[in-house]
Amino acid sequence: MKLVIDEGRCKGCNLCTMVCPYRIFQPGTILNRRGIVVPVLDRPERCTNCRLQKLHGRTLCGMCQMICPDQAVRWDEERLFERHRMAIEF
Amino acid sequence: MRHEVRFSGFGGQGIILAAVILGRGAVMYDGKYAVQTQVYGPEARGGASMSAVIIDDDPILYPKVTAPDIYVIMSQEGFEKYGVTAAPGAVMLIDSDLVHSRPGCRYIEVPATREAKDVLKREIVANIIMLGALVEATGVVTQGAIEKAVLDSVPKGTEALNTKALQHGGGLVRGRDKG
Amino acid sequence: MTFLEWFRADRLPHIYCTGCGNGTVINCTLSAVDELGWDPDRCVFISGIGCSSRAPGYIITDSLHTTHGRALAFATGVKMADPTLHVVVFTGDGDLAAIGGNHFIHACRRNIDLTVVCMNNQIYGMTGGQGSPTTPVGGISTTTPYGSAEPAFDLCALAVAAGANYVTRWTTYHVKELTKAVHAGLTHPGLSFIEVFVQCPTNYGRRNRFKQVSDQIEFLKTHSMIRQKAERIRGEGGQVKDGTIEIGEFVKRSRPAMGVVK
Amino acid sequence: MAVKLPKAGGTFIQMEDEIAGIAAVIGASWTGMRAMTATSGPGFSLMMENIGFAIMTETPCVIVNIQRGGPSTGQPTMAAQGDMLQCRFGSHGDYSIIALSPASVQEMYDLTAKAFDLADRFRVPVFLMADEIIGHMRERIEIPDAVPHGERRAADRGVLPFAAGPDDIPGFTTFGKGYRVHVTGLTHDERGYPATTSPKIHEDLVMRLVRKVEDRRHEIADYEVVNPDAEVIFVTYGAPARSVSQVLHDDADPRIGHLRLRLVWPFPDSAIRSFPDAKVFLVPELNLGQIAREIERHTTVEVRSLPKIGGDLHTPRELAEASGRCIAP
Repeated sequence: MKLVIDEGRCKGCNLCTMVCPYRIFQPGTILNRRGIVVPVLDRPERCTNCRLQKLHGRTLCGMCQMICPDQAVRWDEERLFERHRMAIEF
Repeated sequence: MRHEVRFSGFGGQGIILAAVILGRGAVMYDGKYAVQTQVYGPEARGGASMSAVIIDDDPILYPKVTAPDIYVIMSQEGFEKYGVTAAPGAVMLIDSDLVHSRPGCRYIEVPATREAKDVLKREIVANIIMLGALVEATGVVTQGAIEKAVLDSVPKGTEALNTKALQHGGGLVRGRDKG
Repeated sequence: MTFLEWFRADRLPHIYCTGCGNGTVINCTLSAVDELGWDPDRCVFISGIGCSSRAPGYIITDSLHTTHGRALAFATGVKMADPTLHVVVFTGDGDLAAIGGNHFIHACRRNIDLTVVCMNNQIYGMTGGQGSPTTPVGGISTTTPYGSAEPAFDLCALAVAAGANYVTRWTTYHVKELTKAVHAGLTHPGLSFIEVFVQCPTNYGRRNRFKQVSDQIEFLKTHSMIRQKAERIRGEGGQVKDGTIEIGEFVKRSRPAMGVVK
Repeated sequence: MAVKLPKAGGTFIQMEDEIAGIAAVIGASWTGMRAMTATSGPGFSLMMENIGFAIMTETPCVIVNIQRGGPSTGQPTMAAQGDMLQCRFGSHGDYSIIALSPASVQEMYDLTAKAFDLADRFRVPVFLMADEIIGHMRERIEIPDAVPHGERRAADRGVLPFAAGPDDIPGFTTFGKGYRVHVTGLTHDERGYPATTSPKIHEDLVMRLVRKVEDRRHEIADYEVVNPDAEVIFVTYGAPARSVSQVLHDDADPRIGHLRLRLVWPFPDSAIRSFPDAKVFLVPELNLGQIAREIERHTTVEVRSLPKIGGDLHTPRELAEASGRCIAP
């Protein structure tokens, strides 16, 4: 599972940064195209739900998603062995 | 033949119910047309109460009473407010103990409230006694019609009492000259 | 389904300001509905007027957005005409306690089988921040620029006194507890009243020394106290600080209720 | 109704006030039920906001107003027809409604059934504007074994809930049937979603709300014409119709005609043209000339208002004298 913030919905209130026990959500610094500073994710693979939701069959913790007033936090399905595009700099 | 009947008394005597029963008898059992209207103030009990029934063989157009030919008066205040203007050709049934004045037209004294109290032991049926007297004296609806209409309208368990009251009312005026 | 699927995705993002707690309350309510596995086709969300009352418009079920203060009266009609529908009312403090105060106490008295979620932001948010019946003494609003002088309504106490079967209060900080409370309210027969203290950063926070949204959430966190604890302190002769938000369950009982499917 | 409705399988609720009463009626209507409420005078004023809501959300419902003397609490037990313009224009904004006016107990029965059918067909509040005389009167009526009972046209699946076809009336999206409709009193688009800042959407919506009723005013017009060749014509609705009928019955003068409206709004202006030889319209009303003013808008012939307030009905003699004054000797 992959933790994502929907940039089309987030209004930048930063409530997620208050409640995440792993402090994955960090206040952002850059205005996006809608003029909103969306929080940034710090090593989101640390999120319990990302790792263990499949195992337990339900949402674990989920505080960030519940408190998000704009329904902008979600976990996306990650395909097994998803290819990541890498750019190698020489 | 159009008859206009006006009932008046004080609220709580069953003035409106008496008019409803009379109208129901005419419509449901004599096959005539009837309209019942009423004037009442905001108070549910006490105060002068008036209701009226128009009975006609043809459909009734103007629904308000203009010149009643029959009056039933059950209180002095009711007489002063609604009975005093009775036309000379009208006939008036008067509760003789409760109304002190007497009209210029022909009138019949019916001690309905006293009889209800003394003979039937229930003051509440005074209006039914009046109805019995009214039908006997004027024949505005048939005897059979008023009997059935009374039975339709009174609470369950009081049918015998009310039938008796109706007949008693008729007996009070029987033998006197008819209107 | 997850609760996110209960939203009309084509309507998001919603009109609420940045940091407004209403969205959180909708999340919690829909989570509870989703946990129950209810059929969206058999649920009706009803609201009056105000920020809170825009909520049903973002939910995929049948929804009725009515006139100011009258949501409960509309809901009574829906529920009595078809008691098999699940009826949830979203309302705000101004909507419920001011113009709709009479409908509120009568719905509680009838104890009609509705779940009422009140988003109490202590102000009229949508119309520009006027003082509401729940603005606390000293609270600054556009109509109480020197601090509100009027005592505020305790909506839960009012609901209990008027006869609601289930009454509880939480805040937007307590999302898990709130979800459980809505769950309990939805399943409990009779009127369930769930009051939620929500932050209104735009019209309340800004005027009442909460610089950030987080400051107001911090306030809700630190100034709320479980009711039972507050009562214990009082029972021991102690003092509960003024302005403490007493949270938790106020009543859960089984008075005869209307509109319950037998 | 409290006695009879539960026995007939219905639900009766005594709400806390008239505002809640009309609100509950609208709520009930959205579950697909037929719903009505009844009031008099001040209660009608209280209902006005939610009547507007019913119009905007196209909710079928029936509201009975037994008119009394006003303004304010006025004469609680006396007759009047002073709310005829209020029912048409009382809620804010532009709209159109349907109002019926019974002149007998029989019509009270018949028009109530008709009101429900019109409400369902047009998706609009329908008013039964009676007066205290008709409301408190008892008279002979015949109750048929069954009344014609139209059905609300259900919305087609896949069509947007507030998208109307050529007849301007959208199909009904009953709650609980999977339409997942959002109903709001705000200006809304065809999906039912609020769209409050678009002049185009607002204009389209309000024009349709008006058009769906006004364009069919001739089709639904319900009136009675007596002596179409007459020169002096009484126009009535409600109780004063009885007095005029008495006048015509007592003196069958072919020069005097009678237009009796059973449906007052949308105003059936074609009815006025039923009297090509008209020289004067006399309008006896239990108000200060509310519908007389409407008639004036539709004719070049003289319109004379015969107002009467205070609670009494025009007597046949008063009206006979009024018409006598208009007839050349």
